[in-house]
Amino acid sequence: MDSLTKLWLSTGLANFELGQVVMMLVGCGLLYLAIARNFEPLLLLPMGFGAILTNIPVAGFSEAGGLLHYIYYAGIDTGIFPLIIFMGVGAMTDFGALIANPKTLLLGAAAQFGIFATLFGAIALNYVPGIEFTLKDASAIAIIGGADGPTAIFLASKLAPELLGAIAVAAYSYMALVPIIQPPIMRALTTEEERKIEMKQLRPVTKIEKIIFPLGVLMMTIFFLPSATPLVGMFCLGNLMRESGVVDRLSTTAQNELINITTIFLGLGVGSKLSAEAFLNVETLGILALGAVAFSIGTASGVLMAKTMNKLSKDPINPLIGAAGVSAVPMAARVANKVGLEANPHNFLLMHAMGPNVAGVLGSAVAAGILLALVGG
Amino acid sequence: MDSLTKLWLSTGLANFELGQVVMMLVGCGLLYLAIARNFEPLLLLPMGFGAILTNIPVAGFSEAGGLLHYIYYAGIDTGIFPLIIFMGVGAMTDFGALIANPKTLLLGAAAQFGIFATLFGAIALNYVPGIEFTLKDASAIAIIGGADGPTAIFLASKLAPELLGAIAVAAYSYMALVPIIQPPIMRALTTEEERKIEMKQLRPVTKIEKIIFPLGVLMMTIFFLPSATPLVGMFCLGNLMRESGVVDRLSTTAQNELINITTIFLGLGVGSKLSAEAFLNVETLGILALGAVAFSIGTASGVLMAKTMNKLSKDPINPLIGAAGVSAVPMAARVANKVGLEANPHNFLLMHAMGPNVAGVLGSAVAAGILLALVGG
Amino acid sequence: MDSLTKLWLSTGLANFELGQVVMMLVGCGLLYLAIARNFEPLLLLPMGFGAILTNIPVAGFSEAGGLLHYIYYAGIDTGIFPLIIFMGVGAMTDFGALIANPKTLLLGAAAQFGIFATLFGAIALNYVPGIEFTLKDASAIAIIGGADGPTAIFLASKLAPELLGAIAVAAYSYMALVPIIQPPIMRALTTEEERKIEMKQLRPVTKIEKIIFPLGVLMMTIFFLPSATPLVGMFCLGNLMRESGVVDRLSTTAQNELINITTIFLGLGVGSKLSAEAFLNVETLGILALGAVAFSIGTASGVLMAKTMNKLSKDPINPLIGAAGVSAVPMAARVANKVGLEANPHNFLLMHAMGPNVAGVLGSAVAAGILLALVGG
Amino acid sequence: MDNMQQQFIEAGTLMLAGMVFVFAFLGVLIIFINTVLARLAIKFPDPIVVPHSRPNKKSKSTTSGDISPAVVAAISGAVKRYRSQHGQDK
Amino acid sequence: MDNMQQQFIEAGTLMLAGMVFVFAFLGVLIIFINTVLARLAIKFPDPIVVPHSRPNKKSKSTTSGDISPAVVAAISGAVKRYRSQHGQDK
Amino acid sequence: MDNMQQQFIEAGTLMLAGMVFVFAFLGVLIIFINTVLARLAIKFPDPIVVPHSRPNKKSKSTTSGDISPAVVAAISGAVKRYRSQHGQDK
Ligand code: NA
Ligand code: NA
Ligand code: NA
Repeated sequence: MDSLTKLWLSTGLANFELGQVVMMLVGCGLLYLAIARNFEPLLLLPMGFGAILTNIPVAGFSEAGGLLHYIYYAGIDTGIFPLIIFMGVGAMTDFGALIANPKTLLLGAAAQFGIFATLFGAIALNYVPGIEFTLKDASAIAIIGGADGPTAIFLASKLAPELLGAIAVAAYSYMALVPIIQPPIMRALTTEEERKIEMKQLRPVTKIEKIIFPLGVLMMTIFFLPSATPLVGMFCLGNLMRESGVVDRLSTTAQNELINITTIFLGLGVGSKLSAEAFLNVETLGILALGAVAFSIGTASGVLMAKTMNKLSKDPINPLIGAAGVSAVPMAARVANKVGLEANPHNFLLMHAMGPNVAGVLGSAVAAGILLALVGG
Repeated sequence: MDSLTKLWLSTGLANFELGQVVMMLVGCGLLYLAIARNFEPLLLLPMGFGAILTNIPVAGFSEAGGLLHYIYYAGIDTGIFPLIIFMGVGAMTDFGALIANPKTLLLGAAAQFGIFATLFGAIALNYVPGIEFTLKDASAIAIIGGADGPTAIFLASKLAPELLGAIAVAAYSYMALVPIIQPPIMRALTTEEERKIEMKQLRPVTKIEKIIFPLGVLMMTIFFLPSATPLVGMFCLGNLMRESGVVDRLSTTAQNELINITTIFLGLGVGSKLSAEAFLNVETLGILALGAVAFSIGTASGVLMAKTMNKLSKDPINPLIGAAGVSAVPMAARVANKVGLEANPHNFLLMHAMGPNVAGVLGSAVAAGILLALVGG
Repeated sequence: MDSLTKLWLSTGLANFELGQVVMMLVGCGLLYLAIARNFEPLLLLPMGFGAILTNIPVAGFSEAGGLLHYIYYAGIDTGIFPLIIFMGVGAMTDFGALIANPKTLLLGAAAQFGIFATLFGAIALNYVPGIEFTLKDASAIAIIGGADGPTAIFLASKLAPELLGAIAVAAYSYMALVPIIQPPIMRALTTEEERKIEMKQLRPVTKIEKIIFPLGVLMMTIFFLPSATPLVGMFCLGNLMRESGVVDRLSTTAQNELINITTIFLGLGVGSKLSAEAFLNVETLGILALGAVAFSIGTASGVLMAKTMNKLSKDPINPLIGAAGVSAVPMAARVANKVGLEANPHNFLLMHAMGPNVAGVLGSAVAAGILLALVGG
Repeated sequence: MDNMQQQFIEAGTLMLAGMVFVFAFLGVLIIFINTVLARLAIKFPDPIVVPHSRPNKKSKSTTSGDISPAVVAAISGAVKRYRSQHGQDK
Repeated sequence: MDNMQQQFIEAGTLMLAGMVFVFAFLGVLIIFINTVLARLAIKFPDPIVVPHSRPNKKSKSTTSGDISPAVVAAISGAVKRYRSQHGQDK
Repeated sequence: MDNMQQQFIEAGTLMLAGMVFVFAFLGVLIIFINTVLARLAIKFPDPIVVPHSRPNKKSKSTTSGDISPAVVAAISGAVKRYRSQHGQDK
């Protein structure tokens, strides 16, 4: 009988707390979004699974000696996993469109207003009872507006690890919702005529430009913003491996097996931060609301900047590509292309939108560096 | 001359102990089994090599600062390596045959009697002088009957790390011997007529069933046996990655590069536990004997259960597929198919035997969880 | 204004030290050699990049909590990364040519004179003011003459970690320069007639020989030189995985993804040792000079040994293949082939040179073991 | 030996509790499959795949001498991968 | 609430400093591309690749029934890889 | 400089001991190859492979326009792999 009692006392049923049940449902919700709705499944599937595992009573996945504990402290607390992912993303990124049309960097810059406006908004939310965001919290939340997963995870793990779960959920969910969030904003801020604008074909970019570009970006980051060099540096390393053409086997591994392995563990580790105490509170609602605001403001800023530039520039610029400045590579660029095609079936904006799109990645890494430098100290 | 003396004193020849020599021969024996006899080479080759390395005098592979020391404590003592392997195995497993014929789960359950009977036997062996197994030791030994390598390593590393080497050797050796151990037992317990039984073709299984199945298994494990959730959870994560169809690149990596890398280090790390003190004693003989008993009892239980079910069920069940309930995927299923073909050349049991075969994996993970819950505390 | 001041104080420009600038230029130089001159790009590209990262002011890549700090202490200080690389190199190595013509082992032995003569030279450099090499330093420097990257990194990390950066730079640079350094020495020490010598076709080697060879090498190392077993052992494990034919998926992973992943991090970690204090001094110049000497002496010793053997042996030996004894696989063998073709357009020495070439790998691992045993204690 | 006796009792209890639990657990799983999964299979049947509607899912390169562009792309990818693995040494 | 006010001032300063910096940074990058990279592109133009001079870079296996040795090698490599991955279990 | 002299002696001894040892070690390896391996090679010769007995080991897809099923499988595997790598972004 003793054994049976012991067995019963060791069951989940005998130990469940309500918060754990709710968080498992949240985990199932993330799995649903990933599998049935195809919301950034590469991260949300392991993350949802990690959320379930971490909330299992008795099992202790996230306590000392538990699997998720090791994963979190070895890979996320140290920043190693997001940086490896960023290296892989760098190895997948082609800066050709950006180099061919460097003006689009301004679109990537404008879209970062989503970040800084959200930071302001997060502080304003402190008027809501139950919400008390420090400047560090606000900065970590604001980076959701960067629409870049690894950047958000990296910054949140440094500035506000207790909010990491909610921030990652918001960042990846809204990134998956880009095709739903952006088009209405894009249509509201542009005229039919503007959306029809066709852009000049991009010039070809030489190999030497593509090789020197990541080095130039790194040098500038070193000169002006060393706190962004972990992110920018690993990104540029990946890109240099890609473009140099002399280490194809390293580049291929960084883009495939290494990023895949890291993604599985990153997702599990981020999921392990989805505990009831950390997630089930008013602050999470605030974060989700701010995330939507951040994406919208970022999109609007990009479009408005593109409208302005179109008026000042001699070469026509379709304002839709400004929306791609939020990053969310390559989804945002595809959205720009799609909305453009609706207005003008012969207008293929994809390549033109890739410029602001990858500029947005740089822009949000720079923004993350600024926040680290000014708030992280 | 001083240098020469120093060089001599640093040679292996000047420092060998007899036990080390014997253990190196054991390591060579494992290599022989792996290479010449094709005994589970993926694990036994690195494991045999690890056994040789760990017994090298002076070199200190398994002392603080040594390579195998790092591997063991980072990957096996923490349980990380067996869990990663289990995730990969999950990503390789197709539960279709089991879902199509869920009754075969009972066969996977029956075969676990090999585990619990062996536990009893291990305690009985305490009558033998020189053998003193605690209940933890007995549980770790008994899991050999689960015929599942990562499960055995995981449980042994938690309950009886000093026996890990012997347990792993026994588990993988007998898994390789399945085609020799099982057929006589299967023939002895069945009539020619029973072996000729043809089974109904399996119904097709839908995608949604395959996706929900691992989640259902995980939920049940959470409710009833949280101590099994590390093993079952990682297994189900792998299986969900496979069946969801949205993270193929993660699933492919989990099945290939990640499991390969982990296997190399798991083998080396397990081999590092094959030291003379831990292996050269009467207990190892006891473990080897118990392992054979465990496999035999498991096989017999599966077959007898299948015979019983065949009598009670309306659809015919060939008792041979009960033997596949020990797991040892997919070897045991192939053995069932082969013995079936001998009796009836038109009787292809392979797919039918895959049901109990994968059920056996779940069954032994559940059994491991029970042992952890009741004995591990 | 406060923010702006803080931002300025956090820039690289406000914090640069001269040494860091110079070391970044050194890093850029390594990148140039890797990309534009194709100097061992697989290691020099990540290494040059690591050199840049580690010298970024404020960012703290190599301080506690920094990415390169983790990489260095987890992978290089422990010796794990070079050993994994060595396993992969073992899995890529075909000892067929060596087994078919075992005499060529003597060429691999002779070429190691480059190592021990350089050790003597390093001690002699202590006469130069500003240089003070201990016997450990001298040994770590001397191993450059082994022309084997992972061996050099492994030994330097054990004997003289503060010199690791300079030693790795020298080792890989001279390995890349093999086609420039070796031919003049080879031509100077041989006559036209000798270079024209055609060698007997190699006998076919059986599978069993290739399987037993790595085990025999390991056993001898265990008997005579346990201190070399980490290097030789992992090398032989890789080779056994390759030749056994039963673990192809492990062998493939060891040769591809695993070695690629490790190479990226090994390069970054080694680059992190290229700090101004450690690199910008007279000792580095001494190391670079000694490295060139080591390669030259090794080449000459190999050629002279081959000339001697040619006179004593009944089968003709082309002295050019002696130069391949320095290792630098497979570059040195290709150089021997090329110089041979210049003298006799029908003389293909490549396969014959592979024997001394892989013998050189074993020879320098043995030499490293001797240095560890006699100097490392 | 009193100690042995107690150990046997413990082992016996474990055996009993363990087998009961294993059967109960996998038994409930049978019920789960027969109810939940079966119902799901009916509600969400697999879409019927008309072979021609997805011509690029399994390239029908069986007709000799007729290689689709996707296959060519895959082959050239394989060639590239093959070279990058075999062409670069060490 | 004095504290709130101060936080707003800090957040506002951050917003201003941040946007200025982001624009400045990416603006300098534009200049970098328009000067340094543009000059490099002129000085070191890409070599003109005559398709026929590198026939093995992209194997032209589009002509039906004509498979180059490189493709055959790649295919047999793929076959080997395929088998090694699928033929060995667990 | 007494210290230097001692260092030279140490270095010289190392050089001597090292070279003797390296030659001894690799020399014994020669003996090992000439005795043990040679004997093994005679006792366990490689099985003679008749090309036709293993047609699927190296698919003989050199005959133009005739692609074996194994190759097709490999190609479709490569296509799948190619797509899984290139079709999914980030
Ligand atoms: Na962004
Ligand atoms: Na089992
Ligand atoms: Na060498």
